[in-house]
Amino acid sequence: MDQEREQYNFDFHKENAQIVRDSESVNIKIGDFAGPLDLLLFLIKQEQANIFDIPIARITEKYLEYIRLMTRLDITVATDFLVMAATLIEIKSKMLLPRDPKAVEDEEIDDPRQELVDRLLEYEKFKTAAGMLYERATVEQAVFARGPIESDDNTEVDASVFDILTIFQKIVARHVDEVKMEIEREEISLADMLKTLKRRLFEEKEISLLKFFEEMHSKRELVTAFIAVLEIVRTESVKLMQKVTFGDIILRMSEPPALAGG
Amino acid sequence: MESAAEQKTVRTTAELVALVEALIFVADEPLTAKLLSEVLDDDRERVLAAVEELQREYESRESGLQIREIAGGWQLATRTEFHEEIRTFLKTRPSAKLSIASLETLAVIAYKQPVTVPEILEIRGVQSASAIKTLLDKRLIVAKGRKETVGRPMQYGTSKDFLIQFGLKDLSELPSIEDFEDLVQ
Amino acid sequence: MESAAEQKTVRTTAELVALVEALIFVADEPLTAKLLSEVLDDDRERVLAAVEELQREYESRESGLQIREIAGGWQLATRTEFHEEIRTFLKTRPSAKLSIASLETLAVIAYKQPVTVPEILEIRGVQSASAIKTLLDKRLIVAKGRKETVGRPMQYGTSKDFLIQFGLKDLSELPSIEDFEDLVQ
Repeated sequence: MDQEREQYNFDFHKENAQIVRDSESVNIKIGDFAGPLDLLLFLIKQEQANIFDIPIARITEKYLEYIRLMTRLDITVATDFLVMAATLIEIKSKMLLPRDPKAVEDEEIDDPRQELVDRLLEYEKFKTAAGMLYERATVEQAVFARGPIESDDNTEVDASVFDILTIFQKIVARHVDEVKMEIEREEISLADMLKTLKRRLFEEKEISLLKFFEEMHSKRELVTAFIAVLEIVRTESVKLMQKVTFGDIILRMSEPPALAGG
Repeated sequence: MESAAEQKTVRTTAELVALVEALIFVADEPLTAKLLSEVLDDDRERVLAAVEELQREYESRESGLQIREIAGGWQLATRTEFHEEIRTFLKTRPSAKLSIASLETLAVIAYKQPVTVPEILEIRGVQSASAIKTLLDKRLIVAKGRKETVGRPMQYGTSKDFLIQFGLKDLSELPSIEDFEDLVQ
Repeated sequence: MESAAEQKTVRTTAELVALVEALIFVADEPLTAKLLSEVLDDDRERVLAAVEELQREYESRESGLQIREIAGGWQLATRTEFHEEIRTFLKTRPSAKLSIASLETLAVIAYKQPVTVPEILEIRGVQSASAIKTLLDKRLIVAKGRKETVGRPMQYGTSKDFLIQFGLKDLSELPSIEDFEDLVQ
């Protein structure tokens, strides 16, 4: 059993943001972040910002840039990264709101960034703990248990409840016809999504983001739609409006700027 | 080649003895002098001397183990005097360990209980009689009365020991297919 | 009972040490003091003294092996110094990679156990299902019953294999999670 012990071997301290281009194949890898919090910590360090006073506008911009880069490289962006993007945008907009003068003394408590900072600090502890586990596993690689001896009964396994479930599923699967055709839905590209969004916006003037996202058929499409919205806000005269916090967000064409003397 | 030659002279006898001991320990079959001298890149004579030294050490300190020469090589083994105690020990090993056949049968019984032998046969597609006997012996399953059908076959279910051995409070704690799907989605 | 009592007085310390050595060698996982004293029908204190004596013996003769305390028991294993030669000999088996995501998830489970999937998500900010699946497959974590809350989610904790593979005597040997706070700028 012990001699079956697996060894862990990977570069824990590798440069996260490195983009590796494999010229032999079309395969492009991007240093994967363990999650949105990991990416945020990286950006905060890269920008040499203070975690207790995060420059939200700058970090949000960098964060969205990274997500756009991932999409451009055709990397599926996990929804958790998008949830964080939305959170960042929300915090950013809250910081832009004029402060209630009466609430001046509560300023610290009311800092919209506080919850995020707490989460980042909590997360970083576990990230460090993961590093410690990695070091331990590395040290353990230098110790070997004995080879098999006669009394080891290799036909027996030490089972857990999950093994029982897995085995049960395998047995059931033997009976099920495995020929299940999965109809692959044609995936829509970012360019097509942008075109659709622009046309709709032109025709309807106002689009409910909630409704627009609900029209998407897959997670993948949803991500593309999200990126398209980010793109259009950045490049076109379009405004995002939210009437209540956590409420629906409306995408609206901006009024053309009033020309002086026009 | 240069560095290998250097290494030879650097290694002390004590180090060589310790290395030989570690290699014999991790090997899955008796280690020959030839293989040892190849791996350690050391003279066959020095390796042989190291093995002999190791054998003397184990003998002189009246260890529970011995370096045994077998099939042209050496292996680490328990001393014959202790066979009785070792047999007692091997019997006490936790009985949660099961053969794949027993484990499959146990899985079917756990999820389909109460279930009869013909029903298990139908699901597994193989005879499960000896597996059922093992599971009954290990008290992981119990008879749960007869099924009111042709031949009135005995039905089986999991026991209280099953819950204890797999760390479950009750059967509702068995992971469900849904728990698993959550993990592989 | 009579014969057991007799046996206790008959066995010399040297014999006990040798027996303990043989049993630790035969066992396929770390052997606890409890199991040793049960199998040998000898006092826990005498067994503990025998293990300590054995540890000293291995150290003093600069053996290639060591008696190490791990996962609440003792195990015979090679000394770290020889890992290079051993790996050359074993021809370095393919190494399984544990991703950063899996290591992070394992860290959360180790420190927060018993912990549910949604609780892990809250700390890591990312779905951890596939990492949990990997950790279950590698037997580093186990299901620890359901949490009595909405949906009765499955809870997870670390396994004995976790202690063995990460070289821990028990969970208390893990540094406190608050210690990592100081490292955070």
